[in-house]
Amino acid sequence: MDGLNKFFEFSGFANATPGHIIMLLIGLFFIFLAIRYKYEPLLLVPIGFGILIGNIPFVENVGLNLGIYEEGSVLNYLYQGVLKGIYPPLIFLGIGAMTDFSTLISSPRLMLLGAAAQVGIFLTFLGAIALGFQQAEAGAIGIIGGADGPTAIFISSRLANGLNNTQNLIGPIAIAAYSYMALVPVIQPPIMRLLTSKAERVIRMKPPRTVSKTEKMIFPILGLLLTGFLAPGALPLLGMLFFGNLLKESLVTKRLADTARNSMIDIVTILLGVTVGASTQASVFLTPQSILIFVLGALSFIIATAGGITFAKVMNMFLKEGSKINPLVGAAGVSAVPDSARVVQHEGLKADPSNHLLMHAMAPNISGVIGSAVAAGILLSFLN
Amino acid sequence: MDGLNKFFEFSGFANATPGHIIMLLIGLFFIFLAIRYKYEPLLLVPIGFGILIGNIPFVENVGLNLGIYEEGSVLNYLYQGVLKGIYPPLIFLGIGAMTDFSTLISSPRLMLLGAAAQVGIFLTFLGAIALGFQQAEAGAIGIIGGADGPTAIFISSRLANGLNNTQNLIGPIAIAAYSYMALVPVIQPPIMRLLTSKAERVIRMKPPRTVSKTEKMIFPILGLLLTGFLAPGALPLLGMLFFGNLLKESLVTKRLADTARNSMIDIVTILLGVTVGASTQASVFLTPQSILIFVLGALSFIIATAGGITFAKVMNMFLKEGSKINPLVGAAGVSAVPDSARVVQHEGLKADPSNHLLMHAMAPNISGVIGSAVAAGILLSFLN
Amino acid sequence: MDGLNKFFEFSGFANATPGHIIMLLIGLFFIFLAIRYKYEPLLLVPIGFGILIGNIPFVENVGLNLGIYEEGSVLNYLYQGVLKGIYPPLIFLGIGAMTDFSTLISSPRLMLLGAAAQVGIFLTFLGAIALGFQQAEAGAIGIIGGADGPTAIFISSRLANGLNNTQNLIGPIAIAAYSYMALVPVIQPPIMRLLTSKAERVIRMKPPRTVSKTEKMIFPILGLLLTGFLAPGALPLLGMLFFGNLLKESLVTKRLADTARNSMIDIVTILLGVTVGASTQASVFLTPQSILIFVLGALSFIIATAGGITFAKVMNMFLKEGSKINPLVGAAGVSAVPDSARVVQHEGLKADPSNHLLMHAMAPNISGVIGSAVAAGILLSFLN
Amino acid sequence: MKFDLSALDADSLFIALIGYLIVFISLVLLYFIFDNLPRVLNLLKRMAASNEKLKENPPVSSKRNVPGEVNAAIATSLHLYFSEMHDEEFTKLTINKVSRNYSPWSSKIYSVMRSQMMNK
Amino acid sequence: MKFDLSALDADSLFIALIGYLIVFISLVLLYFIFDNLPRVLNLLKRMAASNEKLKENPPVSSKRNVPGEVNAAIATSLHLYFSEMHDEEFTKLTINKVSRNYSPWSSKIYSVMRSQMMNK
Amino acid sequence: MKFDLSALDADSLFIALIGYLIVFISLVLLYFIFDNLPRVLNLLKRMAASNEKLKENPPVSSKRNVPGEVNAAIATSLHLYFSEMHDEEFTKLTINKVSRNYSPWSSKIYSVMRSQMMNK
Ligand code: NA
Ligand code: NA
Ligand code: NA
Repeated sequence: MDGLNKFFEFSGFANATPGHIIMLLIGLFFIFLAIRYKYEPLLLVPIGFGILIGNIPFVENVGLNLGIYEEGSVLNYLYQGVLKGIYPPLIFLGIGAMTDFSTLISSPRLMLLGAAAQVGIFLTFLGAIALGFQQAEAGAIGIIGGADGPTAIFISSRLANGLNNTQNLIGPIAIAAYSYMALVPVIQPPIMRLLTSKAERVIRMKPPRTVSKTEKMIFPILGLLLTGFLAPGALPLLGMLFFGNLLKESLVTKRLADTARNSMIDIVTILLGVTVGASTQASVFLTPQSILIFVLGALSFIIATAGGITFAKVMNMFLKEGSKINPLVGAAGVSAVPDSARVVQHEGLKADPSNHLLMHAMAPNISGVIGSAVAAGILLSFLN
Repeated sequence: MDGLNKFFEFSGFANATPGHIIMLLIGLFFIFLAIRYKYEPLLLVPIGFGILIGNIPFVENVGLNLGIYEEGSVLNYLYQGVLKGIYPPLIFLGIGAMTDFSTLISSPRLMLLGAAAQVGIFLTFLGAIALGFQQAEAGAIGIIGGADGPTAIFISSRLANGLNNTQNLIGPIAIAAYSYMALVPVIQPPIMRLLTSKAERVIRMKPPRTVSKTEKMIFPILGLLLTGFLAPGALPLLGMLFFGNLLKESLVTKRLADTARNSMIDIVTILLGVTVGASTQASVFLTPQSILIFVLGALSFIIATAGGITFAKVMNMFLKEGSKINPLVGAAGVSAVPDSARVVQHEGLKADPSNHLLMHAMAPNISGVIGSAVAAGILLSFLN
Repeated sequence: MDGLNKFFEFSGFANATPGHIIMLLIGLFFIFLAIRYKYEPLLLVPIGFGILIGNIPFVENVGLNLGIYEEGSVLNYLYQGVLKGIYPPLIFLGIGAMTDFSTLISSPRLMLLGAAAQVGIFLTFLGAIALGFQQAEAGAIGIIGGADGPTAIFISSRLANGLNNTQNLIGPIAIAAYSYMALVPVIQPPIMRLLTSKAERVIRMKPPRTVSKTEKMIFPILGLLLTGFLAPGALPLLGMLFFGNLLKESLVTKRLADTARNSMIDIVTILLGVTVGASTQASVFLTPQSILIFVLGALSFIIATAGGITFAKVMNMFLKEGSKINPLVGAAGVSAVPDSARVVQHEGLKADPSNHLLMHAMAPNISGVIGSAVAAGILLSFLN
Repeated sequence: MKFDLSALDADSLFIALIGYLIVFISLVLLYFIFDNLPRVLNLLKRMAASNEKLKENPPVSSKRNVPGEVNAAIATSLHLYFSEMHDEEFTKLTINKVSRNYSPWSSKIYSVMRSQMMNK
Repeated sequence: MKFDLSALDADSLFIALIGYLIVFISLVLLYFIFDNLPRVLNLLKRMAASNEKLKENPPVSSKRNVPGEVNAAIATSLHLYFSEMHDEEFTKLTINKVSRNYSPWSSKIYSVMRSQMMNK
Repeated sequence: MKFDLSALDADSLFIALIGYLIVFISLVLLYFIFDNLPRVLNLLKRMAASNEKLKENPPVSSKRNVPGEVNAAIATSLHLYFSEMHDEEFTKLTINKVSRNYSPWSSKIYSVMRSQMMNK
């Protein structure tokens, strides 16, 4: 029965390896987390299902064109958006069209916390080098500390894409970034309690002032010019982020902003999620590097959190009574918008049930996004 | 007047052939059917208008870049989505996000009817070979019996795309598939009456049980794993179908499901329809093969219908009184969702005005889609 | 400090030139016009911001891949839609799906005004040649007189794209076209008053008859066949325009028309606007040619306006009392939909506060779109 | 770069002339067509009128004519029979949504689906 | 081109046969699985039931359980405190929109954003 | 693979240091700018205030100022004059939709179109 053999050879049963099974379980776990605990469902569901699709065992390079790494396969075409770094800027466009920068404009000094937290990126970068990764790869790994999925994917598509003798680490880096972003509520609280005294945790802050429409319109324009001149490498990300935000704030392009923050970002999210997931084919994903990347990622989140909090405490030394900053707010500097801001809110309530820090936490939270994009831009110009 | 000559040479009047006129009339007829009788308007209008666009007589390969088969023309760029098989999986994604698998989950035994009806695919495959088509081409032609536009386009883009000395039959196969899907209400009833006795047509079936949210969430996941392991070749289609369905059923990714089943599928449908239509350029389309394909297509629909009904009658031999299946329901196994299910409903009402078979018919109707996608996967792995 | 140097070399401060500053100011001016005066905001905001993005000074060809003209940059990928002429037809698809051709069907004689105004295109074409542009380039420049952004972009992507030793004039031509379209309310009124007597400006016209659904369905079909046969070169634009319109008028494909005129056209507009803007990189844009193009563009708008008005006066010589045309309406023939129609309405009201010309002006206004697309088609077939 | 009329070769003049001509021809033709269309349509309507009588109720057409509302209603009632959680609002929803139906297989699936979606 | 059965080689017949067979196998397996799924689920539910008690209130989950509404309400009130122009409708809007939240960073940003957007 | 600090060359340390520095610089600058923006804006507002008087009613601007509502209203009334089927609701619809207007030619076409679409 030659026919039956051929069928069997092609079936998943003939080609399954322990690796496939492990990855399938991971995929199921992601989906479980998303549905059961609502951890980043809009990302974990597509990524999780993508992991399943990518790890159904099939024969590669027999013209079947199923694998995401096989030229001519549908997945491979859709994966180009990740590989060429096209999806992340489009997602930033949508984000800009849905993000309100008011809090950041009204209390600009809190932006510094968003800068401070980026220490996680650079220490992780050094750590990765110490662990033997090449500079370029190390830069991509470091950005995990930016707690920003699209930024991590974009920079790894540029620095750790398997070209000019780097390894293709896009999959592991993306998965690590999103996993830890989902786990922020688990990772941050202990560090926050460790580094702050009860007295600090109960500090109350003045409510931010209201912001005028004009200020909101000017922000994306000045933001672009400033960051663009300092770190042109960040343009693809920040250019689109501020573009989307101007579409929103100009008040004369409402329909474009609506499309950007709805159907457009949804379509890109679906394609990005499922292809990033599928790119974790066991053969490519289950390597010692991946494990190291996950370790480094965890560290970078911890360092970033500590960095934000510590800097807040340092600032307090120079601030007079009444205008002091609640150091918990510093933890929001890692971004992972808006989870870390919510963690701050939650920890603040624990210390003083009537002290709402959410709005204050949003400023470092969002500036953390700008901060890590700038960091990405710098690393790109130095390392590519 | 050299200028006027040149203009005239380029104009449609100079280049019109009987073939062009015939195709233009066919295009107009499609549009007429869609508007006058509402036959699949969402497909026949774009396809019909595409036929018009593709058959306006123009000069090819003089740098004008108008023809869909001319590299660098807009149509050619948009046609890549068909040629590379990218549009069909995206359409399946949207379908998954709008389809409710409850009926299928609640009465799984009816799925077998969806399997039985696929006999049309394989007999047509053999018939095509007997008529001298190559194996690969025959496989693509057979899928017309799957009564599933996107599947037919996807597989013909893989097996009969003009490469490795096959002919490019995407156009004829797609047009045949959609035409007969539109004509299901004309094709099926006579066969149904021929193969069933009055006594069988009045059989009543128990209403299906209600299905829990959990079951609905599990369906796409198990569906993917099972079909993926058995027929990896079906992954591009079924992977996306089940992905879309999980987006819908997970209940935590509502906005993604909404976009997938609305703007995303609409955009793809517009582009797929108009380019498939335009790909029927007279020079390519009006061939003896096309006629053979239409004949084979008609046969495959008839065989599929008969297969579904007969298998239902066979099943009844083993089912005890009270749980018997109304054989009319078998006809819905060809898919052509949901027209054939509506035909069943209508024929059922004719036999017994109070016997509504619609919900029962949906199960084989939808499983027929899975069935033909699996068949496509198998044929791909054997024939490419 | 080698490191700091390297950073500085990459920063905008090191690479800024007067050209960059000029372009940045132009970009800011576009955004200002859009927000302050609501001049074409849906285009000027994206184009303006695109100009900013494209003129942040960065180092090119060092692997940073930021420039829109650097292969592998995100902007370059998105720019392909402009360069290959893919975006304009998709925009025409959306336009067709949102445009109502009733006025044009109900008073077809006014279509002639839309034809007459196209004189601007051809005289500008000759003028450009007299100024030393090559025929192909001249053709693209002439289309500015069509007062139709997408058409201008499409034809320049075909005739003045930097290939077969033409210069890449897409940027200047697109910017010129959109600038003057925004300035129509400034350019047209003086010419209108100059060429018409008070007696002519107060002419009243009969309200157009109502149009049946059937007529509306037939229009896009006959429109396609007629223009397609006469000027196949216009197919990519008019084919899509009429396709979109049939989706709208067929009444059986509502959901497709909705998507085409909303999310689809929005997405394309965002991408087209920002990339066209970014394509005005100082190095490419600030050339004597650009200035000549702006001069020619202004002329073409003036000539077109005059052409429309004069032809209306000529027609009046042959029309009997009571059915005469108010020559102001001729000015709407340039298209720039619907601004020039509004200018007509406004000038009409000035002459007679109770004489509303808006509906009458829409007919030449829309037929002007068809007219310039046909002109584009002709020029393509002669010049490519 | 100076303005040099001598650069205007016959070819370019031809193109401009003929181009303008053709633009006119196209729109003049469109004018004639749509000026006479109403008359033509009335003619066709009269012819169609007779065909109507034949076309109105053959098997196909009648099959087709099971109107979406009716069918959705059936599906709904069928459904309500074995559905657990449902309320007035849902039912209304179903009937209303009938128009927005869609599927690349058929433009009528959605109406059926809607009614099933109710037990979610 | 004539209909020539002799063209049917064994290979093709095999493919047809096995293909049809596998289609059946897949759907038969799906049949078995979903025929037994309810039983399995009940089993799991009973097991899950016990886990629930543990899972229901650990730090993580509880952190997560600050429900969107509550939070939006907080954000809103916080906001109203220093916002200028706002009215009942806006507030309602905010609360309602909580479900439609989204961000590639997190699916909860939107709820927070909405409440801020109010002072536009 | 072991953790080997000796792998940390000067170059890498530089990059890390300078990178972190620049991140700070960017956000510090943003801080200064937006800390002073309100003051600057007030200044500009005062200047603008005077320009307003000039800018408010020149030909252009006034032309522009035919507000969409008014125009839609005109178009509507014009339309109702020769339209057959129309009702209150449609008219309302028209006026409401005025804001959602769009066209790559101009962002004002849609308002005009809407009012015409009524006789469909
Ligand atoms: Na960050
Ligand atoms: Na099927
Ligand atoms: Na025009």
